[in-house]
Amino acid sequence: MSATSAGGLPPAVQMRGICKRFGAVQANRDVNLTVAAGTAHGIVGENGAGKSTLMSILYGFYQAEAGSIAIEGREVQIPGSREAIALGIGMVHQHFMLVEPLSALDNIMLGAEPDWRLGAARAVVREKLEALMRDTGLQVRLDLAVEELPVGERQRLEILKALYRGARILILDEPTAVLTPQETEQLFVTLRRLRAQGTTLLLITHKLKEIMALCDAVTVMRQGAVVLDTPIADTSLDALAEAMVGRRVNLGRDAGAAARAPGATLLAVQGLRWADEMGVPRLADVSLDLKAGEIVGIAGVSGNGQTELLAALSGMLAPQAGQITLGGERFDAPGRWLDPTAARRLKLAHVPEDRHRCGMVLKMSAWESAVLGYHRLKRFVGAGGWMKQRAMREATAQWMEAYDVRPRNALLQSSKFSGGNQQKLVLAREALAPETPPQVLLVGQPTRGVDIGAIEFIHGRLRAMRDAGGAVLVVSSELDEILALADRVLVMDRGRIAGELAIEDCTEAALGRLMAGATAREAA
Amino acid sequence: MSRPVELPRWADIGLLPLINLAMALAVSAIVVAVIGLDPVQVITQLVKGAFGTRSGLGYTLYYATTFTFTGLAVAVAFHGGLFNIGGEGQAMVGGLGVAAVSLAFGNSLPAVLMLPLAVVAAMAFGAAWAAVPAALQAWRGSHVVITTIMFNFIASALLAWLLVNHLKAPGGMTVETVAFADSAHLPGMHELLAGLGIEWPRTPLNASLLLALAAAVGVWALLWRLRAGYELRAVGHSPEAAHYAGIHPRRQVMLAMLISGALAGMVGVNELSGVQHKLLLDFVAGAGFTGIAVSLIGRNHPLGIVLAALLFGALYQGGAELAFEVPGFSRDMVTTLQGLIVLFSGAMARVAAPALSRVVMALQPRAAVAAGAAHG
Amino acid sequence: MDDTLIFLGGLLASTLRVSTPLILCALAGLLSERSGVIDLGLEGKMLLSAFAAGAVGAFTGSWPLALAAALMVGVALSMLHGYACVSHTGDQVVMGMALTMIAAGLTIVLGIAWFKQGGQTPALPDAVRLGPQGVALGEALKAIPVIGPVLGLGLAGHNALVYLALALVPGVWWLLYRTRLGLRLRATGDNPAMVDAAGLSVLRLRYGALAMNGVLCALAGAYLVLAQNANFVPHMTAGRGYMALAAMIFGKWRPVAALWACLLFGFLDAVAIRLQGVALPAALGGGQVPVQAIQALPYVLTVVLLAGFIGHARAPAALGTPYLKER
Amino acid sequence: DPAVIYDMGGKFDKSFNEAAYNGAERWKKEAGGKGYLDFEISNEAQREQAMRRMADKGANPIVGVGFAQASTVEKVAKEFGKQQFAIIDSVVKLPNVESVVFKEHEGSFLVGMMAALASKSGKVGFVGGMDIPLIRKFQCGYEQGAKYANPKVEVTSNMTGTTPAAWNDPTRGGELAKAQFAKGVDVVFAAAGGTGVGVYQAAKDGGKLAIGVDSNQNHLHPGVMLTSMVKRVDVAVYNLFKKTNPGQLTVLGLKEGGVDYALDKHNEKLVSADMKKKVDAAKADIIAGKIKVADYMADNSCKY
Ligand SMILES: Nc1ncnc2c1ncn2[C@@H]1O[C@H](COP(=O)(O)OP(=O)(O)OP(=O)(O)O)[C@@H](O)[C@H]1O
Ligand SMILES: Nc1ncnc2c1ncn2[C@@H]1O[C@H](COP(=O)(O)OP(=O)(O)OP(=O)(O)O)[C@@H](O)[C@H]1O
Ligand SMILES: [Mg+2]
Ligand SMILES: [Mg+2]
Repeated sequence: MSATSAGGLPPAVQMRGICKRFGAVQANRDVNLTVAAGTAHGIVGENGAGKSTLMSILYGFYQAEAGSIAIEGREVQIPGSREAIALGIGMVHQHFMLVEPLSALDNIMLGAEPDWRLGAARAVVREKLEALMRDTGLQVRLDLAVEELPVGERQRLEILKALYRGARILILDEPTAVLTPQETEQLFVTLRRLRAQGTTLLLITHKLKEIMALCDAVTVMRQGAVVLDTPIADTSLDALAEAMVGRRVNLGRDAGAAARAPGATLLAVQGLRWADEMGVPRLADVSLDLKAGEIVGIAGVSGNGQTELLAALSGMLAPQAGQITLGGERFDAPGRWLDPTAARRLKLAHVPEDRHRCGMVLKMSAWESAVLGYHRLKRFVGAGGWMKQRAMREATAQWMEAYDVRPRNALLQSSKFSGGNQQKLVLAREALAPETPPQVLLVGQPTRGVDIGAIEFIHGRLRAMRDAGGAVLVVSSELDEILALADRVLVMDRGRIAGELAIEDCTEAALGRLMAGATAREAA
Repeated sequence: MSRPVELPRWADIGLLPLINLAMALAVSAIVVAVIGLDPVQVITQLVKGAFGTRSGLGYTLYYATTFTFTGLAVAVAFHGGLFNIGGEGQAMVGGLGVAAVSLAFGNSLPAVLMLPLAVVAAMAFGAAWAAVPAALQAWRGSHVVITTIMFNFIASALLAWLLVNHLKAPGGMTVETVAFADSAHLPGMHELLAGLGIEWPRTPLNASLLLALAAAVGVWALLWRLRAGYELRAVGHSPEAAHYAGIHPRRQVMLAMLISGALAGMVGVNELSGVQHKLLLDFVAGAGFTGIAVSLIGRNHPLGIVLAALLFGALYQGGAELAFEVPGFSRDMVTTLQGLIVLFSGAMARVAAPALSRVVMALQPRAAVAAGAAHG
Repeated sequence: MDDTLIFLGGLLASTLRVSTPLILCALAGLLSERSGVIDLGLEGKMLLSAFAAGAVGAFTGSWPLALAAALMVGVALSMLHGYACVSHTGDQVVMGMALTMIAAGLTIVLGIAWFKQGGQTPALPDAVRLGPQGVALGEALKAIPVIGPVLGLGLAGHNALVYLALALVPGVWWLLYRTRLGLRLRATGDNPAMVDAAGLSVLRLRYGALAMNGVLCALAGAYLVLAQNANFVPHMTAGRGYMALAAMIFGKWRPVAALWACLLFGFLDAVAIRLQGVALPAALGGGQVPVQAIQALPYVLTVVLLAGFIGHARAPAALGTPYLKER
Repeated sequence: DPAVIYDMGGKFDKSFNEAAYNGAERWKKEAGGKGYLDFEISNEAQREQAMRRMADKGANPIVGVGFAQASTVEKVAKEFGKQQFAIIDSVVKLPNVESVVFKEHEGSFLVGMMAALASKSGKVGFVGGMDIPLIRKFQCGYEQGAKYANPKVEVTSNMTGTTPAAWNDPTRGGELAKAQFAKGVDVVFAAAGGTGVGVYQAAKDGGKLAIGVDSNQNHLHPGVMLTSMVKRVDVAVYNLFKKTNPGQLTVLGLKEGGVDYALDKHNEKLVSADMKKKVDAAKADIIAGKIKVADYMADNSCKY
């Protein structure tokens, strides 16, 4: 099947007809996956396409409702992780699976201790690990508690853990999402070396470039099913993107957008600084302006300060230094900083990145979620703090109509709506709830986990707000989205604005270089 | 491991709690049988004792009054995302407040001023006792479950110390204060009804019942009709979302616990102003803990809580009657039943859900399929 | 001088006697909480095991049977705890409340039905009780000059459970920090998903921790009935389960630190017992020593610790959250 | 029918309430076929309900056992003016209530003497229940008796607590006794209700002597129980059941046989003839008024 498939060996992994559903969600439908031994196999697909689910089934975390699995040619049952480990499968999970207060060494040997006495076990394991670290080039400080290790080292620790257990088939679920470009490069060197030593790699990633760089073959998933399965040599980045989304990706921008010059500055930010409890700077001297009639995109690998930037601008987080001017009022940090209520008063609306945790209260009904943040408006609250529920429900019904939220049921529990519809409801609220339209709109990950139809709809609404004279800031980890929407692009890297590009100058290569830490001049 | 089972709303809110209650009753019946009594006789006597006479009904409602207060206290905190186990201590301190003002001003103030003052004192003292754990939770992240347990013990030590060393009636041997002046006596229900020309036997049931019902309506309005309650519930469900909406989670934690403590403190009004007319050591008698059970089976809703309080009031009164009537029966059986209810309706509330879900599915296959299709 | 030494010796002995159930319960709570299961039911488990020991002791007149009954009840309650909270993801806090309420009622109901003594069990004859150990050693220790009386009175002549409790502290420490099982338990309390991914059964580990927890609670209950007293008395645990919980938190979920906390609490209790009714020196304003203040001190100290004024206590990260896994 | 309401601790406390129970049972046996009502208080809120319920049922007389019931008796007796009530250990001044109190100090004097006579170390102990004047009265009489028998005797006294919980805390009682034993005390008198059980057990475990209270508790640990200061609550209840004297205050002392020390087969080996002679002589002197035992409750102080 794949070019590097060694002669005669059975495939390392063969999954056939895998089906899995969670309640109403069909996470995997009739999935077939064949991975040749000693190759690197990529799996790509949008959020929620079912990639992690498929790998969790392979690792014994979940049980498939239908289908069969063969490992190295033998039909197997994998009822639990123990059996998967015994079959030589190792998994590096999308979220770290580490016990923070324990040492790296203890984390590695947990569940595979060679002796019931810890002292003896540690000695044996340490010796083996030192050899393993030499062989693979994966360096980890074994005696530090995991909580003291930086993310890159934790990632290496995870791989080491899998290899220590004798993994011949290594699943990596988005291993680079939290890594810096340098760390990613280092990781890839290691992965290539492992492959050369005969380990079969299964790599899930959203970064198609990584697939092209490392993998021998790739499987594309969409809505739980495989839509493309091909050797890497027979495909291209564009073809993969098209397969992922299900139609030609329209990188093109809407016609009317360009020419008009932006207006007055509506939001000005200077010198934002914020470091987390560990003292790691998450915002490092961030300054930016938002002008009427423009969409500014913030690009960057997630975890480079975008979340904190949105939080600071919306008043949810008070930075340690910096100032912000909004609606003619100035706020300085530390001391008097914007709070979410003041932000709304000053006509700043905010669609949070994490709609499940922030955008709505899942346990509440849709109308209760729909007024969140605007529940103090005069038209919703009467004398003595009495809530005008009728008004709230009617408003919600109107917004649902305007933004095509399905089902149109204001009484339904918020959690019962699908991701895309939840997102539309939040967007509708932020656009329509204020008494006058918002001047500044902050949007985090506007279309994460949202289907194509909804993406188009949402993009259209954002443009309409811009055209009406609003200033829109879009944070997205999807480059395509940035390219489709923004008039101006800022790239964030390690908490700072690494550079700014006018949309005409934006190429994926230029953005990529900025995201990887180059300066603006080098990138251009 | 089991995964959460979805049930239709009617089954979830109506049927499952009844099944859990039935399981608790069934186990209790077994215990009753083991100690050699006839469960059927016990149940009939219990119901007769609780509802069979007007005087029995009076006692039932009197107990229910106290449980309504403590149940509401647990529920308000719960909606704010907090598990307040400190109702017991807050009630004790609330009673201390009632006693303090009743003893200090009882002789100088007329009842129209004295009684509202007692109510205010009960609420203020109860709230104050809840304020410390609340503040520690809000600002220092100290788990409110542990701190409120600790505060129960501290409250009981405080009450004992104050009573023994400062408040005890001089010369007396019992650890209790002198009786409150007449103006600090909340009118009994028999007096109120006599005013309306209705004859009612003399029972501890007093005007607090009306306060408890008002409190239930008030809590309902707060939680589901007032902005403050909306914000409180938002924090309870999702502190992050609340923060996003400009609601201050800390302020809501304080608010929830203060209201909760104030409600628990009202036990002092029912028990001291209404019945005992003096402060004594053990007047709360576990009502704070009973409030947890009441809130659990009342599904944290005021209406449910009033009904559950009535159930527990009936159990207490029926239990007392049983203890009079049936040799060998002790009221501790009611404590046992209460524990079993907390077990089945609280900790094991979802154990019966999978089986129930299968039954429900089997009974209405078409509806279930349709619902599934709508989702997909 | 002599009087002071005797007083100190007595105080030390009393501290050990009073601390023993606290130590056993604190270790019980520690094992369960280290595996991620909150145990607010220590009080109830201890009370019901105490009753079992008292009742079976009275029926059979045999201490091994009494002890076995206590152990069976303790472990059974822990398994119920596991069934509700580990297998069925019930609320652990509510479960603890339920166990304690059931125990408070059921012991009296059964006690009255079986023994007709207001909930007490009949006094146990000496044969059913755990007698003092090392009396001769105590006499020998007393011969040591100056500190002899303190050591002789304080350390020797206790019953076996006192020494067992003390020995279990390093035992549990060793289990947690020096054995494979301990590593796994600690990991389960912190990140059960990781333990699961490592091919271990979270379910089995938590049940295992709870089983040990039941044994230790049962020992504490048995101690109250078979050693410290000679029968079961209603509500005889008198909040010791909660005090043990406080001691465990005060010891920041570590066995040796928890031991010190238990000894401190036991010491305070022993002091409070002796200071009952004692007049304060005139310099301190006279009046009586406020014994209630001393009794409340452990709880106050725990609140202060939780508030973070004495350095932060870090609970196991997954404490209280049931581990739910889709299949 | 007559009725009796026991206080917390219950009718089988082996002590005070149990004595009342024995009296009621004796009446029942002698009354031939007639029964009586009884109830054990287990929480504060029940007191009034129980007593009012008895009154509603027409019980007559209604005997409240224990000082803690005084205020309840007062309240309910006012409401049910036609029925007779009685209170033991306290005084309620109402025309339909008979109050029965005991001269505990006289009985305590005798057992104090016995303690001093039996002590080898010259140190005797007292463990009281709740710290109230009534228990101080026991303590004061005990001290006087001990000093009367041996002027050099040292008396160590402790109270268990200040709340009703002190009546039922055997663990604490045991600890207090052990603390006293460590100081050299070898005879201890417990006037502490259910707490006493712990004191006696500690005495047994420590090889010391103990003195019981209220009921004859000698049988609890033969060879350990030196004697018991019996307070004939049984006689009081028996008499009240037979006939009440409404509005009267009945005081029962040594003379009336209301208090005494107990001698039976369980402790006869511990009480020497000499001891018995001395104690009986003192008893006669007290009855004759030749020895005046100071009553703590007369002026709330122990002056002798
Ligand atoms: N435990 C679960 N319970 C319910 N639904 C689930 C569960 N896990 C996954 N899903 C749903 O199954 C679908 C597939 O999820 P999965 O995590 O496999 O996606 P993915 O392709 O890995 O996405 P991502 O790129 O975001 O990691 C999604 O709709 C998700 O919401
Ligand atoms: N981890 C999870 N646990 C439980 N339910 C989940 C989980 N993830 C998703 N769901 C539920 O599954 C359903 C589908 O979620 P998802 O976010 O994948 O949206 P979707 O089906 O892709 O919707 P749309 O097509 O509008 O984007 C929703 O009802 C959601 O609440
Ligand atoms: Mg995934
Ligand atoms: Mg989706």
